[in-house]
Amino acid sequence: MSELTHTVEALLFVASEPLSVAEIATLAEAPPARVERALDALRDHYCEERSGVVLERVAGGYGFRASRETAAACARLVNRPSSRGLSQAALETLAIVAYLGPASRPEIARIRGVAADSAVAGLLERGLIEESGRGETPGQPVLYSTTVLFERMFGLEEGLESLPSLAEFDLPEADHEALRARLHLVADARAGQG
Amino acid sequence: MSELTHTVEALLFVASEPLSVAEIATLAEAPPARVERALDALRDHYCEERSGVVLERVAGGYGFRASRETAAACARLVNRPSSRGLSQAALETLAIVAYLGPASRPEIARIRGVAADSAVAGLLERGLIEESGRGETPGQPVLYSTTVLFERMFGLEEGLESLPSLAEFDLPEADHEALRARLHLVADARAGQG
Amino acid sequence: MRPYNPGFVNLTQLDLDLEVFQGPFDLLLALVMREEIELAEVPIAEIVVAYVERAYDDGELDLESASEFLVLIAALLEIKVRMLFPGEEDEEGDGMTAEEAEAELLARLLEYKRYVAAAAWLSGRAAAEPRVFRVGPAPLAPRPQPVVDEFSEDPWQLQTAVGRLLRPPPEIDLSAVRRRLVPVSEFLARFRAVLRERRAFTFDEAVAGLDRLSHAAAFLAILEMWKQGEVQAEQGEVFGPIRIARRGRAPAEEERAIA
Repeated sequence: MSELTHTVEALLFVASEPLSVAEIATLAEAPPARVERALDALRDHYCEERSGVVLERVAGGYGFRASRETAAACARLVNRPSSRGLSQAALETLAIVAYLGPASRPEIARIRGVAADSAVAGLLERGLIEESGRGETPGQPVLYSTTVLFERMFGLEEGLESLPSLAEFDLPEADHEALRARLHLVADARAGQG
Repeated sequence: MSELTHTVEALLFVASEPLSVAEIATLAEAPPARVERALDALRDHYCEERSGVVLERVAGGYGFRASRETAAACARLVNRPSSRGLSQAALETLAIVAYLGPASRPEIARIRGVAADSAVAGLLERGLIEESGRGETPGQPVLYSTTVLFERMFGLEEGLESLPSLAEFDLPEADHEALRARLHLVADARAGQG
Repeated sequence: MRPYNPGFVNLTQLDLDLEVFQGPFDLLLALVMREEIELAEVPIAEIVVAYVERAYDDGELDLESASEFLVLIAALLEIKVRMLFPGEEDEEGDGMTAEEAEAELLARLLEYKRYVAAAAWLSGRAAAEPRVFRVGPAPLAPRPQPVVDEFSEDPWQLQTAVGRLLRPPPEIDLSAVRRRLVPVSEFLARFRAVLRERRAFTFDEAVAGLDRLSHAAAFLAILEMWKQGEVQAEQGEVFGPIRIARRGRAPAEEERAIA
């Protein structure tokens, strides 16, 4: 392996968060095209089956993670509350912050129809969201955004860009009608009781 | 390489602190003798000249470090100025370490009532705290102290002696034990209220 | 034995649903999607009992789920009260017509559904591959000697931060809860006593001079008695007086209180 490849390898290992090609190029004092080639060589070397450590594209950069076969042993060590432990409320809040971010508690509460305080607090503790300024609306509520840790935990290669478009999660038009009809039914039942 | 070797490799990549053979054996669920052999194989692979990352034996066990040839680039990486301000979690963690003297992650977590890992990692990365030995409590956790850099940033000319007084909390200056006892007491009260 | 009533939600169904209920919109959606439910018929006390029994069976009470359950039940009660007193809401409301309100609700439910689906996508993504990585610097990485602005941070921030950790949490004030407590059981006892003396009474005379929440509690008490087969209620016309009349034998289990 070339000296540049060694340098890229060391930088990615030492860094606490994924590094972009541009960042690596600056730190290694090498042109981005050569950095890309070094990354290719490293990806070939650090891949599933071949190594206990895998170099992956994540959060718009590159970072090492434990390979699939070693994940269980590593999870015992890292002892980080995993994404698996997230409640439905936390997941919904996370989705809202990821798509709307920066988002305030009142905005989250408006969408979920319930106060978001405990879900927000839990996500802050886990480091999946962070404060990112204050809103312009009255009261200047604190705004929250997702973190790099969130992007890594959910394996978003290009960061938030890798999220599917919200439109993909829309109910089909046909179901809109069904929902509307049922709402109507409930409203009628209500009127009938009056 | 064997599966065990991969596991040991991944564990050392993922760990925030050097790992002893006994710790690795427990995590990898393998006998220490086999772990030693895996470490030998890894040492052979991760050595100067051959790789940008080098497996090294240190006081607390084994850990990876950047190779000599990559030192300049890694120094540029770790010395990048941090653009982020100190978060609430970071400030609380920093204050605990500053006022209590050496403190371990478990103790910080107990006082704050939440896991301290990401706050500690951020402060380490910024060079505001550093490792300063191991505690006497079970598991001998790594202890952290504030750095000279911290004192400069907060303008503490006489070092930790210049920290703002806690007299308004009825705590005598520099009585770490009284402060520690009070912090633990309040943390327990808070936990009790859940 | 409880008289059969097709309006009732089967308790086993509810029990299943309790596991997926997470918030009022979720609840509302589930209720709306299941056409046979009329909220006025949902026995809230039974939902609470079912939840408590399940928590007891599980042997542990997860604080997060318990608090969400409380929020949910509170919302359910609020919706139910609004349905039982449809008139009053209009005076306080922002003048939306029923169609507008329905359109608004539909839009919000659709928006919420979208994020529920996004949450499911995230959850599946995380489950597909466990990702373990190091957070923070490598243990033997060179320690930074970055250029810092001297005196850039105020040391009193540290005192404030430690101060936060040194202040005991305030006692939880329960006075507000006590003040608002509306005992349905009291109305049950009162109505049962009245019906031992008289054959019937009207709802309006029973709640004359009481506040809105007490009206709701009284109504819940009557629903409960109706459910138990103790009374029968008649209303000649919409918005007309409701007459509650004794029915058959006197209840054996007077202490069976709800809420």
